[in-house]
Amino acid sequence: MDRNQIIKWLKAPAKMGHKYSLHAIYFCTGCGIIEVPPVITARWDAERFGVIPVATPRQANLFLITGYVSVKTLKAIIRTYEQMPSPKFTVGFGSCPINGGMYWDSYNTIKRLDKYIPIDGWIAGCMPRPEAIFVAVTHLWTLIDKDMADGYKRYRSNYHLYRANQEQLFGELEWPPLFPLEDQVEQIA
Amino acid sequence: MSLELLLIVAFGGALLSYLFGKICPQIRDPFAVISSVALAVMMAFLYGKTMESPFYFGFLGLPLILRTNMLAWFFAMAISILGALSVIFSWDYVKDRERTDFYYLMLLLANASMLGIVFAGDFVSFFVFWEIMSWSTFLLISYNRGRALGAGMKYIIMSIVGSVSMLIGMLSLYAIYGTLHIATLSKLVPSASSGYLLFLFILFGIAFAIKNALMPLHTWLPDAYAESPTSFNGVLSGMLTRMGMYGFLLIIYVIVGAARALNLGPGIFKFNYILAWLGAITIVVSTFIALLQNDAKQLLGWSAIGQGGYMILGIAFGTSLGLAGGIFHTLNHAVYIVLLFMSVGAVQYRTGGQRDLDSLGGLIKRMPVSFIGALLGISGLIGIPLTNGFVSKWLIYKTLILEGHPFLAFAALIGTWGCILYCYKFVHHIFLGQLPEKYKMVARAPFSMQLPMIILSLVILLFGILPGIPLKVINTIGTSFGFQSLNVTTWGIASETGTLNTINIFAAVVAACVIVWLIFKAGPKAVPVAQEDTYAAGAAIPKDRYHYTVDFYNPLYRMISPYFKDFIGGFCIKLAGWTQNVCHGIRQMYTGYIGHYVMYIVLFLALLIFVQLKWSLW
Amino acid sequence: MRIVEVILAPILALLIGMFFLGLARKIMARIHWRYGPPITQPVIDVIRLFSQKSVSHGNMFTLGVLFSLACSLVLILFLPMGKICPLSSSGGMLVILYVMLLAPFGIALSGGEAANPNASIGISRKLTLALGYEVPLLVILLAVMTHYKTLSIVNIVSMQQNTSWALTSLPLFLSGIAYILILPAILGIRPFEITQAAQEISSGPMVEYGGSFLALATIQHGLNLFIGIALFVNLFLGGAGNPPIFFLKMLVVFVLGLFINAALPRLRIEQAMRYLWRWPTLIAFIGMIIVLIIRR
Amino acid sequence: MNRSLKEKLEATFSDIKVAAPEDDRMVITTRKDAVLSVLNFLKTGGYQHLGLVSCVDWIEDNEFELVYILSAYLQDNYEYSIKEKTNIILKTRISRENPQFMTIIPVFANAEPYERELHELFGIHFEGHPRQIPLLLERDYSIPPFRKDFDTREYVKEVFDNIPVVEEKKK
Repeated sequence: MDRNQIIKWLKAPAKMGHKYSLHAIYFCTGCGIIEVPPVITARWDAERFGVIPVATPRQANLFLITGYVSVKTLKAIIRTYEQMPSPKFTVGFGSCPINGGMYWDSYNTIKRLDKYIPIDGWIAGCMPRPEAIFVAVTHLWTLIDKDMADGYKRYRSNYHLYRANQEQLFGELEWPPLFPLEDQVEQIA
Repeated sequence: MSLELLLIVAFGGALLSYLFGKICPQIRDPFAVISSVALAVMMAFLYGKTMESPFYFGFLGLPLILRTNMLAWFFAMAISILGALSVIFSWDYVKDRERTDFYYLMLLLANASMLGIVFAGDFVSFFVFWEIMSWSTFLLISYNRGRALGAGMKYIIMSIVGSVSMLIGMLSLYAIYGTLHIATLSKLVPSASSGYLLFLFILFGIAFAIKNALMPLHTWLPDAYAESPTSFNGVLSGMLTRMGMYGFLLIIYVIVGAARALNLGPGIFKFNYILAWLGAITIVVSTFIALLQNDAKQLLGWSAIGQGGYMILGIAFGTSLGLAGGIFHTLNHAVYIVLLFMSVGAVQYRTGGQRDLDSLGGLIKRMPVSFIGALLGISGLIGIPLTNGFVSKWLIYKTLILEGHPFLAFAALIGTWGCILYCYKFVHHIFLGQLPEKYKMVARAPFSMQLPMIILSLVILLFGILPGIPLKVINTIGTSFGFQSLNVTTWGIASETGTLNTINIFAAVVAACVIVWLIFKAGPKAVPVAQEDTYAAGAAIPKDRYHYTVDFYNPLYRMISPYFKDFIGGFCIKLAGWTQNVCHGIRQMYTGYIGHYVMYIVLFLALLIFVQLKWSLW
Repeated sequence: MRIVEVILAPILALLIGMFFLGLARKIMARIHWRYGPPITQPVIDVIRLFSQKSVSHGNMFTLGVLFSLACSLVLILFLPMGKICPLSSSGGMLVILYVMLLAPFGIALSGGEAANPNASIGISRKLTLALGYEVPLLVILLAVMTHYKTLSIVNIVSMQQNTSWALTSLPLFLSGIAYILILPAILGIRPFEITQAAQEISSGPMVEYGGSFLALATIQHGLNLFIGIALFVNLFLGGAGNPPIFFLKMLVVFVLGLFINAALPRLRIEQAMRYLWRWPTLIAFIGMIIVLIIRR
Repeated sequence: MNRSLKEKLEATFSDIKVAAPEDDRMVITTRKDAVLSVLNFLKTGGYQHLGLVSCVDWIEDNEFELVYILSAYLQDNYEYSIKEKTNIILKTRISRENPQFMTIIPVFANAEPYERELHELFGIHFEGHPRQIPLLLERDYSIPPFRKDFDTREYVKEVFDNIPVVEEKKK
């Protein structure tokens, strides 16, 4: 807690708060969920970075998508992402959410997850080890510092594009759009 | 402003509104409201006057007298105000029902007869008004036919038992003292033998315990409350059931006087100990049974029985503090039970008579005023600081602890915590949670229902923050009974063994709320969101199936349901069944053949001769 | 002087509450053989939560949380902390008892409004558990009040100053033991953490609490820890001459509670009720009878 | 021995081929309409447990082959006790153009989800099945995905690839 740390805290408490208290909600989609228990328990303690698993998306600001995303799970992921309070970050585990990975030609999995929800960080590897997860967390810190972890802002501004992609995949969606769709259209036009 | 004029206005208003109903129905409702409000206003002018005037001589040489003192004025004021509010409430509630003239006649008659009881100066008029009250209530309870007839029958039978025991008590008084005038009796009776006093207490006690629903005699109350029309429930639960309390006060403190009443009977089995222990048992047992109810009005009925126990605990120990607590709790309970029944009535009015707690929900979005009324009602019922219930319970607990009865205080406190559980269940099942599909378009309660709710909510907060106003009046009642007065400040009781200062609590709560509100305002504004957008692990919310009400305190039910069944109700039913069998057996005798009857006569004669020969009785 | 106390007491309580939360997580981590977050982690969490834009389900949802935190703050004014006790003269023990139930009642109302069955199940468990530990707690408090024949907690503390601690005095020894047995239930920590079970009912009534609501709820949880332990220290360990000693006594009691918390798994609500209504209630009643016998 | 079961089967049913290649597995192939009676016979004979209902797509001779796998619970009061624990694989052929078959829920109630899955992934219609609604897939497919003529790579190209990536538009 040296001097410039305190100055940083005083200048931007919200940003520092987000850095050192990432309450994570992890979506046990694919095979990545096996990596999360060792991360949060004694062997590799994630709590020293302030990362704690929480029960509901309302209380979280970090969304971990661990492993391949099937079409049916994507609905739940979109709904969970939209239920999180606004400064939120998402991290994709492993190669499957990046480009479909091993299931690149399967009819039932999503190939690029960031077509449907904005992703702030990727962790490569076909199920990354816990050390890779901590590298991701520290990398996320630098992103937050440099204001590049702006997934939620991109979701807000390009919402009509994301919504269009989602409707193109699912046809008509059960839940109403999160942000009103009209103002984006004339904002761009 | 003589008393006869008051009673004429009361009874005349009832009859006239019935006539108006026959002639032209539109005038009847406003006339009923005007007459009851006028009654309340005239009652206010009666403050502090104590006068006595006989109004009828021809009754077997006994003068029927009307008198008023502080106690009578206190109860009369409560009756008239609650009666007026109930009439305003029932304006919209019974508008499109049949037999509304009959309903208004009976409602106003019940109010008028309660006023009569309170102003009665002698026992004959007391008994006459008591009977008018009983049968007008019976007719109103069985107003909507069906199951209500059974509930009304149970009520009228028990009140007749009470009236008869009271009648015997009066006859014994008349036989010994030759007069039924309360003022003279209160001078003569204290010198009577303690055996006779106990006999009087038991007789009058049965009548007033039935009316006040003390534990073994409470079985009529839950059904009566559940089946009677909700607008009448306010009057029935507010002051009508508390006429029993007025009766206890009359007997213990006016007729017999506190000195003799409080050490009647050997050592531990003093009369007021037994009364207090009955009150304590009533609190605990009825609170836990109230937890198990799934019908809103049954739940409120059982809670009314429980609160009756607090009042008995208050007046059982003849200290000025306890008496003040008991009387103040009678008034507070009347205020918030009427408010709760009105909110249930408003919900029933809008949802087509629905009162089953498991099929309601989320009505706060559609009926906010009823929610606020219900919320303040249950906070009064629980006794949350800054509501009137807290002050009266504080007084009662203080007497119990300082008098050295910790187990009674423990029973009362457990009653409060059980009360929290069923109060929250009441509010949660009706107003919180998911709004079902069929109630999405429910409108607000009409203004004529919202007005009484708002008035009563303000009264709860006013008496909670400034309890000095009612406590001064109650203090004068206490001194009229001969107790040394409490020094009552406008915001509580100041005494060396622990003062109550509600203004400090009020200021602290307001300051804390302001600070927390400012902290909350510092953060970003919260986005309002519909009830469908709630956490369900990413799944869609199923319509009408995402609301948890059935078996709300399930683990608690399993633990307490074997012990807290309604034993006395069950016992009464078994008793009824047993008597029916016995009578059925006896009926077999009348077979209709002449030969059998002749045989019975001959046998009986033979029996007589045998007895005469053996023991030669004659 | 009283104004300073009125402002100082809640701030002190807030600091101690937050410190206790941070300490709890650190000690739990060390028991799990992990390094654990810095002590100031709850403060960081609160700052981060205040910067998040959360969701509200209606006015009652918002007002319920505010009301429950306000009532916890008000309750601190009634609890003597060493010599600081601003509002002790306006109601005494009964006001403490009743204001203590306001905080869970506020959370219950706002949780109910959240239209989520997880919240409703959490609240029904919380109220059932409250009824569970109130039975022994009321008997204990009544025993203390009848023993010292007073209603105000300041008198109880001053009486304990000149005579011995209540816990070590013969009549109230059993009541003290009963209080220790139900302390985890009052604080809402591990063996009785049924109401905010993150795994079973996704943190109970707090399922819909977002940014600033969750911040207020964590502050309120910290205050709850403070209130539960302060009540025990005042009633049974003789309060304290000055705040530092009072804080030390609270620290000892809290660490003891933490060790119980770390060792035991979470009970089911039936087991908790059966436990609460059996041993602590028995000991509390025996304590009460002893007090009555000595009083005669 | 399972040979006694083999003779009994061949005795009771007309054209039924019972091959017992290894010890613990007996392959029975019957006609379409004999399936229910064989299943009943086997169930009364001790094969209470229906392990799986699956389907093989013989695209060359244009037929689906339904496979029912049965195994016996190891009570000793039935003839086929633990010594000769044999699983039975019952096969029938149905046409591929209009894949119709009757449901076996009256015999084995636990076949309901298996048949639902076959309906969704192979397009076989089971009359008498209470609810043939989608079980696993979110979208609807022109050709049921498990059929051999369903080309996954072409489907991926057609569905997933032409959903535009959001970022390119912004730059």
